[in-house]
Amino acid sequence: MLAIQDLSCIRGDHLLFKNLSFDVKSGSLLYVLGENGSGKSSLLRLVCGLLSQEEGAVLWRGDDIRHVRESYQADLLYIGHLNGLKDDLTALENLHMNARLAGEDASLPQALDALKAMGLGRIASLPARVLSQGQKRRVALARIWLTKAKLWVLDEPFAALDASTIDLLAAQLGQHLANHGMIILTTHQEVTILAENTQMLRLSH
Amino acid sequence: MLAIQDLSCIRGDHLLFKNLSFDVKSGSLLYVLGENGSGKSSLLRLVCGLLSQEEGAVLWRGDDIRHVRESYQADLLYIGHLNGLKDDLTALENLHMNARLAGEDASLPQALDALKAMGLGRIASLPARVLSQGQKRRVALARIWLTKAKLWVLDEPFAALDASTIDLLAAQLGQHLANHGMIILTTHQEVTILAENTQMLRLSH
Amino acid sequence: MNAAWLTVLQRDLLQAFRRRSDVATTVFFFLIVSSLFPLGMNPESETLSLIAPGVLWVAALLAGMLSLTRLFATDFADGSLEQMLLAPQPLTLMVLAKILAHWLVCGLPVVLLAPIIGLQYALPYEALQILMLSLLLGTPALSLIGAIGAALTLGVRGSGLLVALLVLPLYIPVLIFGAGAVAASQHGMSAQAHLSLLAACSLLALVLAPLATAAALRISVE
Amino acid sequence: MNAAWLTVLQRDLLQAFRRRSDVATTVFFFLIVSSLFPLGMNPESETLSLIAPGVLWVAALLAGMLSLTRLFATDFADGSLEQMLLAPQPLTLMVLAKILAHWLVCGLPVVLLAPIIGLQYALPYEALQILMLSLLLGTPALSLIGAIGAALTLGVRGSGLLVALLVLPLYIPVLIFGAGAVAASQHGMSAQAHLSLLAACSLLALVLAPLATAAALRISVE
Amino acid sequence: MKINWFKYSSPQNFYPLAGRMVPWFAWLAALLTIAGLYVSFFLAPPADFQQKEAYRIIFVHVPAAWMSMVIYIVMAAWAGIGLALNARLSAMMAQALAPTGAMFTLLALVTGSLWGKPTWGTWWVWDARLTSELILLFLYLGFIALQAAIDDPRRADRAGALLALVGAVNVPIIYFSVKWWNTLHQGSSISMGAAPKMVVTMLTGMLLMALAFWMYAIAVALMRARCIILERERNSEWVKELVGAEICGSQTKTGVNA
Ligand code: HEM
Ligand SMILES: Nc1ncnc2c1ncn2[C@@H]1O[C@H](COP(=O)(O)OP(=O)(O)OP(=O)(O)O)[C@@H](O)[C@H]1O
Ligand SMILES: Nc1ncnc2c1ncn2[C@@H]1O[C@H](COP(=O)(O)OP(=O)(O)OP(=O)(O)O)[C@@H](O)[C@H]1O
Ligand SMILES: [Mg+2]
Ligand SMILES: [Mg+2]
Repeated sequence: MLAIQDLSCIRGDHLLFKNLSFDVKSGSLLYVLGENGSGKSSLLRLVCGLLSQEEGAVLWRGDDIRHVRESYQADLLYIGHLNGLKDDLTALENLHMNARLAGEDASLPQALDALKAMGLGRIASLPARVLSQGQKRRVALARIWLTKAKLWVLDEPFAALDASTIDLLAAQLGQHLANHGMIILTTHQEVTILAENTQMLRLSH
Repeated sequence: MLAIQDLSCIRGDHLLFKNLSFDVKSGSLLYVLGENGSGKSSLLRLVCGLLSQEEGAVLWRGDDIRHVRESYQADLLYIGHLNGLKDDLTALENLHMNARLAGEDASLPQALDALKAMGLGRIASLPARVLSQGQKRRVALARIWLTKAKLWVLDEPFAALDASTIDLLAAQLGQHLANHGMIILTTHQEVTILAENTQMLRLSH
Repeated sequence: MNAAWLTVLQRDLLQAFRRRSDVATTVFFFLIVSSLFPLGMNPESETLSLIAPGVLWVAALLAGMLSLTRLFATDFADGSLEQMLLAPQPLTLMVLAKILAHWLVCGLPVVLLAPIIGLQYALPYEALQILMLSLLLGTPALSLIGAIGAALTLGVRGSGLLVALLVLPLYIPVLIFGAGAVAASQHGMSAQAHLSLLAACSLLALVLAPLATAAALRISVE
Repeated sequence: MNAAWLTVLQRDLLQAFRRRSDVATTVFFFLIVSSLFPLGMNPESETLSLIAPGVLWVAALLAGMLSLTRLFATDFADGSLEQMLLAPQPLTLMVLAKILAHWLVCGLPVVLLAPIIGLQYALPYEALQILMLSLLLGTPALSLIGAIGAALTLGVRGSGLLVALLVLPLYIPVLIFGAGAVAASQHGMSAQAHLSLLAACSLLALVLAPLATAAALRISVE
Repeated sequence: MKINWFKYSSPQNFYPLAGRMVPWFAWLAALLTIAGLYVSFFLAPPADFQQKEAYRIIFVHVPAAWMSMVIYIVMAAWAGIGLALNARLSAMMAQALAPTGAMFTLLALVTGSLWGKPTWGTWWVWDARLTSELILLFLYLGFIALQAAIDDPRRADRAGALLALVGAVNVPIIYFSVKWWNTLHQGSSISMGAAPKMVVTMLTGMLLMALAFWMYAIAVALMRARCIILERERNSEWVKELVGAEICGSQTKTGVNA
């Protein structure tokens, strides 16, 4: 479904990778691995269309994503290093608005359920400003419970999370794969995710 | 040397912990553990004097830190969730200025050596803005190579680092402990640090 | 009902409501700038009403710009902007929603407040009306044009003043027609022509600015 | 030599230098703003020189303020502020260093440029001198007072409104004395009194503002 | 003869071509300037009563004012092409033109002011042409400042191009708004019917100077474009070779005489 063809990426005058090609099929999980600064985040942003490549193309169902932007984005969930939370809005409002912005039909009670699933029931009505690092990350990740997107692109989803939340999240990721979803993720931690088809892509300077 | 007496902390209307007491002696390592939002970062900030406690006191060499602020801060190195880097300055300048701000007599070549020790020689002259998440963290942590502080307070130092850098850092922490330093740190990852005296403090809601 | 632009509008208004100070700063700034002039000079009512259109319009323009510089900056820093770019709906609409929110929070109060300040400057009743009308027609253009500058300078070093440098020259037609309308009505002439030109500026900006802003945003997140 | 305040000064100046455009932008901003006023009115040289003191002072205020609101904001967001608070040296000195850097980058160029703009407004030679002198004495007060506001608005919600209410009005005396000094010299009177008052404002601000700012910073990182 | 134009749209091929063109334009500029100055100082009719010899400033002032406007349009066009076709070279040309445009604008302003003092008795009046020329200067400076503030060259190109296009839409609007606002400035002095006898020499002078300015602008823009290319492509093989060859002192065939 997702095909990467001959992708090259240059940041500044530094070549991160060249002629990178791979496919991600329904139900499969792709780990992007590599040292700090090897270009994992850049690759993920390229796949989402946030960065524009030097050469090559990203194809979604056979079409270049630059030509079918809206329909591609409807199928895409991206959670990067940044959480995308507004300090002055409550955790619940943040989650709800972010989900609706991404085109989901989530209602407020559904958003609350998602927060509860992430173990954040108690802090749903606190402004994002006062949350702890891990709680903020969990609010951002709670979108996973609300989305209908097929392709999930997650940049270090496990950073700052405590052990029990990591298990919870891993289970949810496995669930998505079992439902024929696709996941691309980067991580520096060892986390087991059940998938029938797991690929590894190792970037190196 | 560092003594925590009957510390309580309230954020908003939420009691994080109450009557917490412990000591940290030369050469010992204190892990602060707990779920997301259990108050680890708050405790660390209390210990540094960035937050003010509800009750109790933090004593350094027997004196309340609020009374001996400057001499305490000269003995203290705190690296929190935030890296404290300026986007427009290069990695090297950032490190050098941060070290000098903390009262170290670090010269520019020393700072460069510290960066190299962290494996950042190549990117020393790039502006912090373009660095990857992990590279930024590494620049912030490189201060460890320059400091003369006795007490290190580190909030999730291993987050966003790749495996080899974690080992490097752990070795350096062990070194500091062997030199009769003191370390307080939080982490969600399992990292082995050699210490003759390791304590655990587990916070829970 | 699940339109992304509505969500954006709602979110920005909610934030402004939570953070009231933004509105207050704009309004205060407008008040200070426009009341300074009578203080700084010999306040004869003739001179005052002579400079009134210019001063009030410039004050409105600067007040709007003060808040405009940060229109997309926090979205950029906290990652919301990425999410907006990845929403499966037209970016231009969302941009328009943000501009609308900005105008409601920073432009509208100035429009409503202007007549009160106009009184200080001894403006006659008709001129006050025209002042309000011209601001109502013109301030949207200011917000729209300013958004382009704000988007272009995202994440750029020293962006606050750079926005001003890029945007202020483009504001000049609006300023001229706006102040011209008030001046015309002060001299008993019809303000019709100026007002139509002002409306034309706003319309043109309404069509082009969201497109340019959206393009600029895509460039800036790279 | 290893004084923390020197490091802070050096860092801020280096940052400004990296953004080279910053200094230039302040200057051009000042230029553009002061060119806007004539465009809003009938630009006869008499009217112009009448409004000149007010216009030039407002432009200076604005050039300072646009950058000032964010004086500590980035430090706060990126964690440098915590590190400043934990430095084993007096915070007030570091705050003063930041304010000094801001003034050197944004205030001083305006002081130096003002006479050129004054020419456009047909100000006589003495008035130009007084203009420069008044800006030299007054702009430090603007930076100092603004710093308090910038510190108070950090992160804390609701207080922003208070800041707008408290700090902006503190600017008014500075503006009145500053513009007053120029106006006095235009009318052939002595600007002495205004200038002394202006200097007094600056001195008072110099003593109190760093303390207040440091205290506000400690509160806002909690 | 068929020329493959697309060949020259790559910086690598354009660089030597530009190098060969620069001297031609530079010489043309020098010759035309000499001719223009000769016509304007010696052939043009003597001073009119009022203005004395000061009026001769017109031969610099008017062509400079023309150039300031023309260059903005050309610059916006290059920028637009660069944005639409994602052509690096076009963006570089736009960047190379901006300082020259700003320089001519400044020249028009300065010569105008110098002229204003003897004729109007003041350095500056707030009149339509003067004001719109001042605004044009701001537009140029905004473009330059924006590009200078962004250090990723690709992003700088595209952001700058967008700004130039937005400015191009606005320039006519600004021009007319300012014109209706107030008019005090000299009317068009080059109307077809009026006093042809006197106008012809003056017109030749002005046209010669305008042509000289054109040539100068092209020569300088090409030179600047060459510098930009070298800087942008400093890591590419061909630049390394070129620079290596230069350092060795061996004359390259392309004749790098920068
Ligand atoms: C700072 C002051 C001045 C500026 C910025 C300025 C600007 C300009 C500009 C932009 C043009 C070109 C207009 C066009 O071709 O449509 C122009 C043309 C001209 N200017 Fe000026 N000018 C200034 C002062 C003066 C003065 C003092 C005089 C003489 C009294 C003058 C006489 C002329 C003449 C005769 C033309 C040619 C008009 C034409 O070809 O249509 N200018 N000026
Ligand atoms: N302008 C530039 N000049 C040189 N190098 C650059 C520039 N911009 C980015 N880079 C480099 O590009 C790389 C970007 O890395 P990216 O953020 O994709 O890394 P990552 O694999 O996600 O790392 P991490 O594990 O730390 O998150 C970094 O090595 C950075 O130094
Ligand atoms: N104003 C407030 N009202 C209620 N609760 C608050 C308020 N401010 C902070 N809190 C709570 O205090 C706690 C602060 O947690 P802290 O940042 O110390 O957690 P942590 O243990 O470091 O977590 P993490 O592992 O996520 O970094 C959070 O649970 C937060 O929700
Ligand atoms: Mg990354
Ligand atoms: Mg924490």
